[in-house]
Amino acid sequence: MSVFISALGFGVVTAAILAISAVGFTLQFSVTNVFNLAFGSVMTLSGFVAYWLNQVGVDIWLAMLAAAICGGLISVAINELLYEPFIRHGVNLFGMVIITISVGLIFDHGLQAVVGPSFFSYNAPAGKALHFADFVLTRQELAIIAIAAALTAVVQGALQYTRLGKAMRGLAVNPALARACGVPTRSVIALAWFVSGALAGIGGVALFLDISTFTATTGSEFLIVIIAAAVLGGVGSPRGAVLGALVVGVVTEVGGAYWNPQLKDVLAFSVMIVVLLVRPQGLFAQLANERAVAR
Amino acid sequence: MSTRNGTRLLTVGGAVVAALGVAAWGSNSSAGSTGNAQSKSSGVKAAVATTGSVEVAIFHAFSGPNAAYGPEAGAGCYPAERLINAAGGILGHQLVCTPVDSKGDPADAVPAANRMIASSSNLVGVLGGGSDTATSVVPLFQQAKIPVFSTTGQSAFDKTKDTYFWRILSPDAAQGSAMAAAAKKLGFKRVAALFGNDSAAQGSAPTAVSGVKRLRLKVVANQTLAVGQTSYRSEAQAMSTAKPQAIVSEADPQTSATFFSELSQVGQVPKLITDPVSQEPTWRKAMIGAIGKSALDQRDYAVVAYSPMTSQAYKVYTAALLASSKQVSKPSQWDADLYSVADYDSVITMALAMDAAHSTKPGVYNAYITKVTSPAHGATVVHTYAAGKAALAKGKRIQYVGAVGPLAFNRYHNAGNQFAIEQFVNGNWKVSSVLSAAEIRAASGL
Amino acid sequence: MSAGTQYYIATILVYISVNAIASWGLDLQFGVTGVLNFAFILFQAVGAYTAAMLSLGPPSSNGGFQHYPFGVHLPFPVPIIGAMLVGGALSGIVGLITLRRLRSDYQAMVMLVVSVVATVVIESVIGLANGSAGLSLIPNPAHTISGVSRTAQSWLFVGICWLCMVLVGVIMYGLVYSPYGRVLRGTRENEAAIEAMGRDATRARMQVFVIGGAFGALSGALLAEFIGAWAPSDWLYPETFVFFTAVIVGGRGSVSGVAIGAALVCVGVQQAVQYLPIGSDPTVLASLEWIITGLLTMLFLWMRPQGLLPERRRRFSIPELRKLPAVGSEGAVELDA
Amino acid sequence: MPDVDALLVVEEVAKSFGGVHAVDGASFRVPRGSLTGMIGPNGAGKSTVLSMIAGAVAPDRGSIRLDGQEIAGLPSPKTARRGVIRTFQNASVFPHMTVLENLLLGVPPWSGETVAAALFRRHRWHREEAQQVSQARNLLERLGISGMADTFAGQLSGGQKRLVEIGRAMMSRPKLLLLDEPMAGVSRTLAPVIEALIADLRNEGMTVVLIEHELALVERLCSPVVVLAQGRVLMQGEMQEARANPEVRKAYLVG
Repeated sequence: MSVFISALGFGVVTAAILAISAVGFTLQFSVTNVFNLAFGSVMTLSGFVAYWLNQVGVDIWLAMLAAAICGGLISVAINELLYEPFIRHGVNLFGMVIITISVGLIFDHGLQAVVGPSFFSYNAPAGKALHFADFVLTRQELAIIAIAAALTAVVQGALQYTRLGKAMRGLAVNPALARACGVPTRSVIALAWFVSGALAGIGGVALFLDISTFTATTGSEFLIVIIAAAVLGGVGSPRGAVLGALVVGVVTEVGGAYWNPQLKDVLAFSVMIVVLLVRPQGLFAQLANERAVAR
Repeated sequence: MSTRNGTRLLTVGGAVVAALGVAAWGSNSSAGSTGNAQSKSSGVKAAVATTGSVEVAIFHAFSGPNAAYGPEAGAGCYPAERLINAAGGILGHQLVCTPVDSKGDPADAVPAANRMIASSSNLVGVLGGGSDTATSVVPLFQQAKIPVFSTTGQSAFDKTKDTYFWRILSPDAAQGSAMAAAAKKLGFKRVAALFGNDSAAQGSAPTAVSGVKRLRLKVVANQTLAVGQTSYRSEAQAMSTAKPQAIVSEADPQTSATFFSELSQVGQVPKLITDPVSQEPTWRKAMIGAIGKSALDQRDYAVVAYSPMTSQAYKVYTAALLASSKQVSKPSQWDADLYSVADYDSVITMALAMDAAHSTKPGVYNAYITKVTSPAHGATVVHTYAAGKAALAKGKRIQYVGAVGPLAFNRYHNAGNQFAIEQFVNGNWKVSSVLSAAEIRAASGL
Repeated sequence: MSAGTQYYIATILVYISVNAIASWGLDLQFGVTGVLNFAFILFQAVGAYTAAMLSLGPPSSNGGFQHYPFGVHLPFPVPIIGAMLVGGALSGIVGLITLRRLRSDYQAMVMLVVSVVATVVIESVIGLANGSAGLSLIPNPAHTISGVSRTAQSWLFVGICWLCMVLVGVIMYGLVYSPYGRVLRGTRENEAAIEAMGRDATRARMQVFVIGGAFGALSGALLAEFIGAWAPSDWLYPETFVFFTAVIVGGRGSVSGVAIGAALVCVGVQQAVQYLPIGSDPTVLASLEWIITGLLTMLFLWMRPQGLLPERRRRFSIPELRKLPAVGSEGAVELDA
Repeated sequence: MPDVDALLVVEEVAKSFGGVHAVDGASFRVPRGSLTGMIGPNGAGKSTVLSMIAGAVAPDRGSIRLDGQEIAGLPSPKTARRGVIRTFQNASVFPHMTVLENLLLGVPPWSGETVAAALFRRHRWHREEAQQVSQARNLLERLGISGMADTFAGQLSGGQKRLVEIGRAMMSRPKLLLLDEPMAGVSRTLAPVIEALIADLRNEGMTVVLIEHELALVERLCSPVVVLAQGRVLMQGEMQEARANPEVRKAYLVG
């Protein structure tokens, strides 16, 4: 039992990091319909901004805030300077997926050319481990869980209850109608990119704190797991992304505790594929349902 | 094709060239700004090397997951280059070290090796082929008749028939046995094994585990880590529950750091019995980030090739290394790195063999490598290139005893080494005890 | 010409043919039929491993330093044919799981995940294919021919590769420039419409999945036999993207274009970067390769989305009709959208 | 009208999407050789009925019989092979293929479309294809767009695309042709051309089902008409009867 409980605790930590990032990924996708595979690079880049600040003595949580702003700005810039022009140029959705991969590669390797292929870590002690029955978590991990819970609640609440959130949802379901109803499309889309990038920034710093060392490609490597969580929940549904993150996080850690830990990611990915086969739209997808992405 | 199409093609072609140009410019400025370009002095490739120079290639991964291999070998090659040229070069030729990126995978390494062989007419030797690529590239150097000094630990080369293959350090299997012997010698009863699933770590894992069992110590946990995962919490929890006194371990920097940072969160990090990887600066940097410097230095026992780091050859090497800051970024980080030291000895050995053979032709001097390293009656023992060159000039037979110690190549061109347990004390690695051949035999059963 | 130069040229030629074969496999799936197969590199890997095990001796041979389930030491060309069969079959299984039920964007993501999963499994389960150390000492069929020089053997292997390339090229021409190819392109262009005309789009995708997978496996088999080793670091998932770039640069759906694209992108960029006069930090060069690959993709999608040699427009000439004056169509004056 | 020779018999078909009954037990018959109009207010379920007949949407219940054979629930390609060919509300062509190739894809699936035939029986399908190409050219001539045979279909105007789409359907010599608002997105100059084409098809004896908004057009072309409202068939009969029917008037006013 104790193995299960502690694994569950670890699963929640992983899920928290996943949830922050997966909500960012899926929110932006639902509003703009761009499957942004450069998301992991935004995480890395913001994570490095936090690293540089941390190096000159800025507290890591403050650096995380800076990373959020930075991630948001990078994200908006990518959209305005690259994606939007390409969409206007008539590149279809498949083409856009390939463009986002290109952007991710350029970012990752550009960064690598600057920082080298070396390892980096934040200067931030994890704090003493706290024991709650069989749960063992550090202060840092508790903080990450709290941040994740707060952020996902805020995003969900904003989508549900604010005018801007409603405009965003409207844009996600039916762009033409939303535009006709006077939704300021351009600024809402820009906001979606900003929020998505900010979440990428926070998720990136949280990830790097958690794994303690990182390189110029760590974010992109983690992206696959984020996508698994988002797809599992039903791409386009922030609530689904949280649920997907929980499933992936808990399945990997609990599965790893009882089965071959080397294959725990395989377990999570298999769950994702099986769920998709049974429920092709994902676990939790009202928004996604409405817009099957075809050519 | 119509003219119009032709023009379009030209436009696109021009654009591609422009893109390449932009990219080149971008990378140029970035390389300049970081200031850690590998070697400004050695120029690009053989094409730029001065006529009359001979070239030793550093054929290792400079990118990808094993990107530390390249700079590590460079830290051996450049000091050797400096000392050899300071002694007037080899038979009047200057020696040049040239980095070539193998990228750490066979499919990229093979064309890179072939391009290197084809494009440099004065290539006389190769440092390279780590565990990631040795089996695919060593045959190419064999065909090209170019001596290759490899740091691979694969047992595939234990009884190789490749006459141009040379290996100074013991294979991974011996390393594993030595780690088991160290656990016994240090008096641990409850031992855990923790190895990455990468090729380098998997070379020593089986013999380490079997050695611990053979020495009748209790294996309380035997874990293999899938490298590059974002967390190993479950594994760390299981390790903590098993309560080992010591963990026998080899894994890459990132994997080790992630695991041990998580282990330190759930419980105590026990003593560590590690391999030469733990003397690499990248590993130390990552692990210090994970569990802190003092914790690491208190716990870590590195089982490495026994080299009297107080020896004359070693002192000459470190002095040359520290003077090579132009080619080697932060040279002091490598001064105890066993692979760097072995690569230094490799280059000096090649140079002395050329002198002994009176030829820089790889096909000729290869046969002289054993002649300048093996102990022989009446041979002058030398510890530096300059001394060896002088002795050879006087027509004497020499035995080069390098920074790693004597290089006793067997008929399979494997030298093998003694092992020692080292600890990091006051900013330096110190030998705490030497493992005897009998102790290692007890672990390996051979 | 020195032996070294000959080996180098032979290597380049082998890599061109191998990459052309692989890029054609992806082109059939992505360029012609419109399937985003982000797991393509996996099928090259499957072919390489299969060919390796079919041509290696039993695991205990060579001192037993590597682990794999079996080695049967079959003569050329059995390992290559076996690789194609296994690659095609596995491709079919993956296709069955993903193509039938999933939305096209989910398909792409699931493929990406499948590629990652495969790498993790191969690295973790050492007994499958010797973990991350990979398989080595894979015999090169040309080296078994005695009585000729090593250079001659190299050229012989180049010949084998180019023969395979020509065969695959002929098959590609046959498939793409035929009524069958028309159905594939229809599937790419408009799935609902092609199904309304009585063609089964899912079946078409399945077929190209199997055929493309077999081509990918063939390329892997040849590559593994040439380099004598095959490891997970050879087929990390971003490598698939290089083939996508080759197809986009060459011209989606264009058989000759994609061959040119493969030569330029998969071989040319890598080689060219090594000769760039920009200092010699190899890490920067490796990064540069990826940056150029990414830039090329974006550049082409922006400036020339149809690629260097665009997909050929099929014209059906009828001699008598050519003489008729062009019929001015009333539609030409139409103003609607 | 139980006595007429019905090519298509639709009985009690129903389909709901997420709890909304798009079609709720519709029954009607399409007499052989007729041009049956299908009208009804927006959201009446006309396109859903058409999609069910064409196999693109599987009905929740009910039966669809073509020549006495059940086709309900057959997937789209199989339905098409039985001779039921449809067009789409948005003219649906293969944009990066030439007009001629678009027409060639109208030919029912034939021997040249298998992997084996593509590779090994080139001679045979070359000959067959030549015949089909000449048929397609004749058809283009008739449609008045023969000059555009080698143009990419994606470059055509909306009306021309519609011509190509109908032409593609004609190439297949369907038993039953389903036209979903063929006038949508067509300019005023081309509308009469398409109307004349549809009239010709009827006169040649093809069985056609036509969904159309403009009642005047339906009146000129169709007999009988089927009136749908809220997923049910209000009536089937002649257009005059429909105009006189109070229920139909009410439905249109409500709609």
